[in-house]
Amino acid sequence: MNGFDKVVGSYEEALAGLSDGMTVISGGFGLCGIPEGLIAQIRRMGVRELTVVSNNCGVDGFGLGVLLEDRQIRKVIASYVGENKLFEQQLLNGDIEVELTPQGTLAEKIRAGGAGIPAFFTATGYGTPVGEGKEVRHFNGRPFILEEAITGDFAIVKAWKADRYGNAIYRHTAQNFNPMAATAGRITVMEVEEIVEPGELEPSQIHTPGIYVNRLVLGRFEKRIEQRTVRAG
Amino acid sequence: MNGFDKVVGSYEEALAGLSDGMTVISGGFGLCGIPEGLIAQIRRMGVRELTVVSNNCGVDGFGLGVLLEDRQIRKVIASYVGENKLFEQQLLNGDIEVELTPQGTLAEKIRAGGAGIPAFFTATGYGTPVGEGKEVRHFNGRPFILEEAITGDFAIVKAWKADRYGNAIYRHTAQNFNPMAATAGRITVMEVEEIVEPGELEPSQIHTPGIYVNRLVLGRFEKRIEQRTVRAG
Amino acid sequence: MALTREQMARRAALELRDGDYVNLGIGIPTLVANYVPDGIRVMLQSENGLLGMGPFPTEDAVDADMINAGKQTVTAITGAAIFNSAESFAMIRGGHVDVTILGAFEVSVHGDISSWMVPGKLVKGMGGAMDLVAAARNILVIMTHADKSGASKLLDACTLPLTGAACIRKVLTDLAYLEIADGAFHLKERAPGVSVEEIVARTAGNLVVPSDVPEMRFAL
Amino acid sequence: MALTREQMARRAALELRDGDYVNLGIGIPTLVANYVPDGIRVMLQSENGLLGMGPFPTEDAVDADMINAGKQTVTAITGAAIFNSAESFAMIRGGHVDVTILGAFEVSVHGDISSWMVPGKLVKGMGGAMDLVAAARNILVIMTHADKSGASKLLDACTLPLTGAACIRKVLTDLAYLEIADGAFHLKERAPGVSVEEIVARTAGNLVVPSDVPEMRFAL
Repeated sequence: MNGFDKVVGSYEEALAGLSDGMTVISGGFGLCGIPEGLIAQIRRMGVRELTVVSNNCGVDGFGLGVLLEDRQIRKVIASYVGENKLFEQQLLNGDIEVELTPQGTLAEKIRAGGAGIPAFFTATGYGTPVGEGKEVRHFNGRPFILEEAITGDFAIVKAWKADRYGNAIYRHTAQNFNPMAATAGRITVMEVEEIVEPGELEPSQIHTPGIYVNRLVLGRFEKRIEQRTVRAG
Repeated sequence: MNGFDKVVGSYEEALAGLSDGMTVISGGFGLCGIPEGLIAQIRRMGVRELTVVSNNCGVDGFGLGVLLEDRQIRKVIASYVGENKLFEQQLLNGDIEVELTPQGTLAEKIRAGGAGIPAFFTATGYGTPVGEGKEVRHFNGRPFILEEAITGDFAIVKAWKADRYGNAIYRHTAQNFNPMAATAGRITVMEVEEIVEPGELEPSQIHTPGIYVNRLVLGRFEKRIEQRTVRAG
Repeated sequence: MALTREQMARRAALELRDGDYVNLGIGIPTLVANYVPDGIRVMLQSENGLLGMGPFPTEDAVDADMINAGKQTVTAITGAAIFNSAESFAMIRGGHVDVTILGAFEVSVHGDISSWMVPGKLVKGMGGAMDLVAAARNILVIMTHADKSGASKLLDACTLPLTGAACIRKVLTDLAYLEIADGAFHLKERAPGVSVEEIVARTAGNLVVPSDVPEMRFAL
Repeated sequence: MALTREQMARRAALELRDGDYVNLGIGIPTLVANYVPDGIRVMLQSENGLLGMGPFPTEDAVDADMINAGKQTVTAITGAAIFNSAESFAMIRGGHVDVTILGAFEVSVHGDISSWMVPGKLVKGMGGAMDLVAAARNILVIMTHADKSGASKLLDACTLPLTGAACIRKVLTDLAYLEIADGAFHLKERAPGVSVEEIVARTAGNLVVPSDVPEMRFAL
């Protein structure tokens, strides 16, 4: 192969270099489209004092929630952290710090991090606790607050299919935060359900161009469902 | 049909309401992926004093260049305006004003306009004529300048296929500025090579969701080539 | 009589116009989708990246990769579009969603809204609520007129931390439909059988009562 | 002897590493693609939205919808990706492109570059050049050492309006390969047959000359 072949043979290789105190950006929304195997590998590695950037922090015993069990996370930047008793307990004990960020601002901060935009103005959060201490500026007579970009030492991402160059597509709403996370890691690691050969994905239909992906690993996924809601057949 | 059917029957309907002095954002790069028919309609309408936001301004007699012939454009915001003698002449005569904007900054300003981001910082243009008079701020020790969003009264966009709801896909590099332009018009008008029924486009593969599109018209395209370069077969 | 949840949803649905793109919050707002009037079609936006949300799936169609912002399994309608979270909030923040309907703890005469944080209780997060209220041009808040202890939720100033400032113009409660303008709630409709006096008594914030307050209707 | 355009392209190609994503400007930089050393693969980014640019098409494969940033008809390699202009410049601005090679009118000892505007001449625009120089971590400027009148293009300060400030670290001219650091050009290699004295004479900006300046090589 060649220098563009991003495939690595194991989760160990995929996360080599991740160490204590690093910032990890994770794709996923709730338990949908989360990099299950990479999270499990972080647990196995035992790295600690992590800052985790993710819309949510998993549930008890699944997703990012598993990193709470051995207290590997020092700080979480998220928009919503319910659904997790261990998290609540560590938060109340002061063992973990949480920086709540509006969901759209979080998505945009990660996009900005990947896109070389150090900061942007948004109306979201003005006049609320989120806006406290942030610069306010008016444009067209309306107040906006300044929000800064987020980047990570690692980004962990889950896609559906990727070719060996790391060009990837996501399935349904499992896309969510994954494409932004992929752009914002100093090292971006992607796990996928299927690795295909270059050329199998239509170039204009690629969600994440391979330039953002450093390591690609074939994963296996449980795909747990958080709220199974059905209607009568 | 229903309130989501964006199809109109003619170019006249497509651009109804466009009037003197308005700002029009156009998709396209060079002559690739330009809304040929909508531009021709603007010429037929004879509206004047337009501000045109587009990466380029066409060539003599084609693309946005045709709007120069009857002096319909007062100002152009673009990254590159070569290839056009009439433009040069009107610029030298002071008949037209040009605001040169770096290509990436232009793309981001239009995206920001559509995304409700009034302004953002970028390193592009710092220390150059583009940065003059703009606020400079340092992040991580590096200087950046503040750039403001662009929105238009109208956006004119060319896509490949769209369904009746306005969900659209672009073909090859004819994508370029079109998806951003589509988000930034108070009224966004799209012309396409083919109109399909809802459901024919795969939901996760849609480039421009229909929410951005107000009017959709079936177009015909010459697709002139600016630099025909070939290799021996 | 105070409105039932279903009546509130039914009244709220009358705010929808054919062709509206709509974001519905959890709780009563979600029910609004069940009462869209005949001849009106709306398209539901779910902020995790789905435009054209459909009903829950049948058992055999459940797909872990297909959820809504409430993390429930859902379907997509024919003609839906799916995209990433930055695009989804670009759509919201940029004002492209026509109507947002969501719940609240408190609303003030200035259009401030509190809906995410009760000091002393564990704070789970604002999710997408702050983005939605900061961006939508047309927001309808649905909530009970008073809290469980009977205290009014329509106030001169919110007592809880805000979700957004000066962004709410319309409030539907179990007692009334009100519009917010010029630092006051303007009573526009009352629930059937509910007197103006009762609404006045239960509204803590500055309330403007016109000479005629019609009873609420539930159909166009 | 001053280098030919082909020699300059050949020398520049030695800066490329296997797996590099590369943006090539028009002119000599474009030629670099023809001299990528054996065993090295690079992927070309074209800022109009193409990652994995291939050669020009054969006559029967010409497609108006498939062009590069120079507006030339091109092809895409197997494994290419195509995207919009905002994404393309997110990629560039975010520092994801490994190497940028472009031309210039002037370069200064501080790494400033002028490449887009000559006062008195009609200004056509900067295109994507300002974004590229502001963003790339690794930029190689290729230009002649002197302009047509013989005036040095390597200066203590640029005289023309800048394309970017303090962003250039490497310059290849027809006479030499130089690196920029600490407010000086550092002479690293000289073109075959060109003396250090000639380079010194033709370099207006502060130049640091080490005791040994090897002749340029054109293969690894």
